[in-house]
Amino acid sequence: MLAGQGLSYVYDSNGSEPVFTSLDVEVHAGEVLGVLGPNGGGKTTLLRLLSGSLTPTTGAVALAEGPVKANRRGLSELRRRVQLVFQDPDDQLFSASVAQDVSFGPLNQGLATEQARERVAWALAALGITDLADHPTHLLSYGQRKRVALAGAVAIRPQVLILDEPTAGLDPAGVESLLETLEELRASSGTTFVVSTHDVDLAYRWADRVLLLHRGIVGAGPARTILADADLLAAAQLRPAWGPAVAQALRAGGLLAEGEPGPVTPEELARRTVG
Amino acid sequence: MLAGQGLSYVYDSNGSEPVFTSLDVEVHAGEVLGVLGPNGGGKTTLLRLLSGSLTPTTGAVALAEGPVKANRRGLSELRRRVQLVFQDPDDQLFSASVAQDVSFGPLNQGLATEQARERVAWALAALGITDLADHPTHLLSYGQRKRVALAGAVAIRPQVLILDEPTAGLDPAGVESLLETLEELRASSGTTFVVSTHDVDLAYRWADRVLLLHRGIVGAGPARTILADADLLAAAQLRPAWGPAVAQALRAGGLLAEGEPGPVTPEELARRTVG
Amino acid sequence: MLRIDAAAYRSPWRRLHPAVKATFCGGLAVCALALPPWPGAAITALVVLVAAFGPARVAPRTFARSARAPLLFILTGAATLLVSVGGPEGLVAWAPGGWQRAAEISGRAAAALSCQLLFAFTTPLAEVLPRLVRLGLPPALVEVTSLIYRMLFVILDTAHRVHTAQAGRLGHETWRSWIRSVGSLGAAIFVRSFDRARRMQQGLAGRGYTGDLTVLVDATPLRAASVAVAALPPLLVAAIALTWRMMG
Amino acid sequence: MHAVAWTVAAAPFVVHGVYSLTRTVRADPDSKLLLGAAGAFCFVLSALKIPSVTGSSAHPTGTGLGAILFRPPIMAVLGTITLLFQALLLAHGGLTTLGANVFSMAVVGPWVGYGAYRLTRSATASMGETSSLSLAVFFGATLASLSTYSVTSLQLALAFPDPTSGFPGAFAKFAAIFSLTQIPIAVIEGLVTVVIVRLLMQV
Repeated sequence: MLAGQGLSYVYDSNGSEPVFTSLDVEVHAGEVLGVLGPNGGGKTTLLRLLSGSLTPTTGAVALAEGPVKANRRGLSELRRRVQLVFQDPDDQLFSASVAQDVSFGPLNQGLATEQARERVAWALAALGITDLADHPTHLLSYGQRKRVALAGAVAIRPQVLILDEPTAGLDPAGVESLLETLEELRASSGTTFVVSTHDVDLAYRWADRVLLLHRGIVGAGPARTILADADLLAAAQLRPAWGPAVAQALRAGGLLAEGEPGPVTPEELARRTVG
Repeated sequence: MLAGQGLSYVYDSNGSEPVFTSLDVEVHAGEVLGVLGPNGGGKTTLLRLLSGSLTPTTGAVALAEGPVKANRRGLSELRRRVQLVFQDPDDQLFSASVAQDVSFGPLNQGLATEQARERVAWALAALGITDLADHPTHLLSYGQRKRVALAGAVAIRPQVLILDEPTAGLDPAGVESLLETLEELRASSGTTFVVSTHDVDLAYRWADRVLLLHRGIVGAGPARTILADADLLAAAQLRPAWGPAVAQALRAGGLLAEGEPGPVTPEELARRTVG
Repeated sequence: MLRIDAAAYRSPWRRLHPAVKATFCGGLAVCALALPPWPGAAITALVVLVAAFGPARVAPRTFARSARAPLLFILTGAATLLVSVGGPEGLVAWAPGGWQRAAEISGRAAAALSCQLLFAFTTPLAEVLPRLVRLGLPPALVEVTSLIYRMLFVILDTAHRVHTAQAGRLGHETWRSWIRSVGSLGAAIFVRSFDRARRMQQGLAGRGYTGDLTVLVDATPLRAASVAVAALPPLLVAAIALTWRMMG
Repeated sequence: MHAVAWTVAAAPFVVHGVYSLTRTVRADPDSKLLLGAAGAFCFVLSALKIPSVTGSSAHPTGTGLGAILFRPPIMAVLGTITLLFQALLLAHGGLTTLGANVFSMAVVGPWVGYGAYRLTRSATASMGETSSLSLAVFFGATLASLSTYSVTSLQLALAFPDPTSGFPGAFAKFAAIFSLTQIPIAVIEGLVTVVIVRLLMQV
């Protein structure tokens, strides 16, 4: 669906080290792929390479049909299929009103006014912000701005949505409701997600597969296995998550059967304790 | 040490609701007071009132000697004793050189050059960034800029440091090392901390007392009690933390004695499971 | 973020007093402009490049990349000297002695450019700006200039990200969409710039800001001997070039 | 020689600007931060890439917008600082020609742009507010950019007169070269500036 083949990238400030070299990554259709690692470990660089906002120094990004050509047309095709949403929504909101901002992508795709309008309405509905349509962007709360930025990417109807730290800066209730919205979007439109995060517990709970990145791939595989491996996490300068530690403790205490999955949120643990 | 008495605040955009009314809060010497609540619940407003960067619409902020006068001298005295560090370091760093920036507060206090220089050196050492002294601000990483902004406040030698989301935007390793630094500072200089955060697990682990804020005080008291109360958390639009849920589950399974404190980090839980 | 700026902070000449580097580079720039271009500009360029790639350890590739755009500008300008218009030989004709004149002027300009680049590559602005007060510039102007220097990196970063986001949302596909993108980028950075100013004002108020941005500036002593030493190469270049001319 | 002459020509405008800046700052200390933001904005604006006809890109001068937003005297100072930073941080423009560049970009450009803006504004006062503003901003930005490059051609022609036809011939040469690239760029800068100002009116 989307892959990086032998990717390496060097930021051109004089003679600096490459962020990573010959990195291979594959994104499977319909999955949530979590990308975790320390700051400066290459997460954002990888997301930008995959979305075509940086051009790899060596290697190539490939879609289902083959490698993306490094020319205008190839890049344009990649951007229609893969959309990156930045961490800070203010970097993506540059129009005065919400609907106007969300229409930016569809209009650039060359859609006619009527079609673009439908797209905007659909994207706003998908993000649950239809009632914000004619609000000025600068009067929205941070969480609302994050949703508008997401709607702007969703309106292009990409197959892959790449989210850089989607939950950063949100309060716990905001995180929950955004996760719900994204899950609904995944269910209704089959969108594939690539999500970078610092929150190991979030990745343990939400991601199907994860990639641990620290100037190269430190580990990759199913979230439940990789994120339970304390050594791999340490190699990626991450800290253990609660989920796997709790499952292990419960198993050791005979409170959880060997094959049974452990709780992934404190609520679930509390429910099980009472039940 | 520091208190808010009957505080209310209205942002003056015409006829808006007060953020909260007649709010009483007390900060005890040497403690870590966590302030938790949803976005828009009044956390930042409270921190700004306590640090004198906003003036309460009604009520007053009091130091040990009594209420702070709303005049220039009162405010200046409050700012010597209480320093607020913003979430975004770029809001507070105005100079292109780290040492120059940190020297701003001490010089404003009227210290002589030599004394100010000592203060700067001491603050940089306290934050573990002595080697950044002559680095340009704009070439620092986000985490380093956060430490520089902290050093700028610490250099004034306040009795109370108020931190707005100090761990936001840091990676897990960065959070750990900042917590260590702040604990060392607390041990060596006896500084009191007031810390706002979205991270209930962090507050459970680090704070002595917490304040749940949702347009008024929803709950206040020892962190371990308040943050284990699911109803209080729900009232503040927060989600349960892992720590209390784990302690409860372990107790229910007979793995933790009644009076024994539960683990506060996944590492601790894993250690106990093995041991 | 900005190549030259980043290199200046890593320069082994960073600790030299700015006045010493200004004497050295400025003196050589005067040589490039005032001496007869041959061999004056040539020797000056040679000395500057040896100093840059030798003791100052400027990376040649970075230096060349920074010189490319201004060199192109110099060459375009010089190219016009090759032709003359409205003469007896028709509307446009090869200018008599045009090649020589173009070569002289590009040589001079290129030599002066390398002097300026050497100074920029070895002298961080953060160390020059606070010292400008001692040159008699109004403190308010110097403080505003320093603030611009600090804030431009924050705004540049924003502009860069907004630009990337627009490209990602297909904002540079057509000519029309590109103009719309740049326009909204300009508006966005205007709003963000003033938001930054407002937030910084709040951030500084708590640190005791009452109108003066006083900071401690490291007292790098300025020794007359260092300035004299720095003035030596330019004087030497001038002497050699003038002797050469007299001999030739 | 020419460098010195242009520096002398630009100096009174810049000194006047500095004087008005100092006065503003004394009256309101917080305006320092606003001026810092305005200056940073001018620098970043001039570093933006705008599309150009050849399919490549160019940089706007930003002097027209700056003059409309901040008035020409302040723009003389902010423009000078922008040019200084461009020379030292980007190697765009030389320090020895700083005086000449300040004259064309921080003095002539802003004044012409501001004048064109005010004139169009009063000439189109009977039209609707949006069209009047858009036209005025367009002419302000386009003429600021064009006048900047005309003055640059003039400066170059004075410095390097044509061997046969002297100053007029040289001016024709330089102007011809610049007009090829700069007229379209000035028009595009005008269009971009209209987009900027119209968006700012909505905020």
